[in-house]
Amino acid sequence: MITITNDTLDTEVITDSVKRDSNGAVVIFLGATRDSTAERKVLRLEYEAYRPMADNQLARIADEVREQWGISDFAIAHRLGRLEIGDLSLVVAVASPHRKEAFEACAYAIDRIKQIVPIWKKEFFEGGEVWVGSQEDACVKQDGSVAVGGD
Amino acid sequence: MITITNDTLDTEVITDSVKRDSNGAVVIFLGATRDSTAERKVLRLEYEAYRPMADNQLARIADEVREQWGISDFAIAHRLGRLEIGDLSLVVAVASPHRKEAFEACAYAIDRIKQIVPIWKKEFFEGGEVWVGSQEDACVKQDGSVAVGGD
Amino acid sequence: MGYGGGVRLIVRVKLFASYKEKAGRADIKMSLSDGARVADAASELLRLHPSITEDASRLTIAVNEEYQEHDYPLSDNDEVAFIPPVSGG
Amino acid sequence: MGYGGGVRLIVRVKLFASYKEKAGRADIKMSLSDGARVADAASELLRLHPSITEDASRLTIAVNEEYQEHDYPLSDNDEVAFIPPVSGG
Repeated sequence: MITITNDTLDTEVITDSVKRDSNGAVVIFLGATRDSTAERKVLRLEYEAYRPMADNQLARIADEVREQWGISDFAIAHRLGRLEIGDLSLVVAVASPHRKEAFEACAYAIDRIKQIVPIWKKEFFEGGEVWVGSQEDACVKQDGSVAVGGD
Repeated sequence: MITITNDTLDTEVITDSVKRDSNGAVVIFLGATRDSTAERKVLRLEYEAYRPMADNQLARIADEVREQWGISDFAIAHRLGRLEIGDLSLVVAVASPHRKEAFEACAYAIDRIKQIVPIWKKEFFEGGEVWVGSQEDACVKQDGSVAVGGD
Repeated sequence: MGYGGGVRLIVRVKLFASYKEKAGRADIKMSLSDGARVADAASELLRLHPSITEDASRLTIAVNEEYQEHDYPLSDNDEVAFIPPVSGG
Repeated sequence: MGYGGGVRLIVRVKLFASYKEKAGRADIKMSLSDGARVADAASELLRLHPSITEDASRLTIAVNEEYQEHDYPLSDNDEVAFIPPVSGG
């Protein structure tokens, strides 16, 4: 189950999609919108994706997990659009007979999502906004107005 | 939140107990009753605990996680009694600002549960039953009747 | 300490899982000599119920709900739990 | 191949996130010389929109939704996406 959606992520549905009687272990990762980074208080986030390339890259990660751990009970759901603090942006669920493989595959998948999937996060904070991953582009206006990109 | 219970484990309630706006990562482990081990098909399980020592040992693990990772958004729930295939026996939920610590602490807690918490699992299978962890005690009756312990 | 057959202490033994099934009971009031240690309770258990295991020195034991070594001294009314290999999770 | 000003190829450039905001647009029809490679599209993008970044050689690019190196040859009508540092998760 590979999903990119503007809707709220339903952890239970995603988890149920990987459960099977032969699986003794399910490892689930929830990525949530934090209220702060190292530098500042965050008000909300916005996610944008390049589709369908992002979908294809997620499917590639599922293939890698299948090849490396023999695990096919695997799900990723990524949220797009506007997220408030506490909202889930990412759910990864991995089930396998034993827990070691499920932990490894889950951590691996998240690392890969942050490497190869064309999805971008914009943080909105008091007085500005910034596309994360390209912090040199931070556009904080001193007058407190929200920067709307551009030069 | 540390729970040992005969009731069905509610993943959502346990997960919600560790969520906070400052936590960007939640790692959840679900341990479920598998339908088979390396040797045979499993029909059901039964868990027994030495209480309140088991509760105290779980609280000790929570203390260790707090000391080692500074994480206090941590929950363990362990089921006791009769479990059918697919039922959850264990839920561990760990939340932290970043994912690395949550993954490490979750895997650590499970390892510790399997080392220091006085809880025992009995597997029931076709023709017998066995307390897991002391396989030398396996008591399989050749006539297919269920062994009820004793010598 | 000089009383005829020697002072005795009574500990409350608790058995679980495979040990409980092999012994056919969960609780034993065990009488030990004054100065007895965990190892003495373990030996006495295997004398009463030899099928539990062969080697008393390998038994894992909790006294009053804390794991203790075999040289740990017992007191009257201690709860002495014999802990089979755990298999929670 | 001998045609006056040279054969041209047209690629469909796509911009996202910070690049899109700096360029002020998401799509560009870009005309390149025949035989152009990814590096040529990158240079042309920075000529049109120098504020995107300083070093064209460090841009990450996908052609028809697959990541490609800068020496990858482009064809007419290719979709050339400029991928800012990703930050999903």
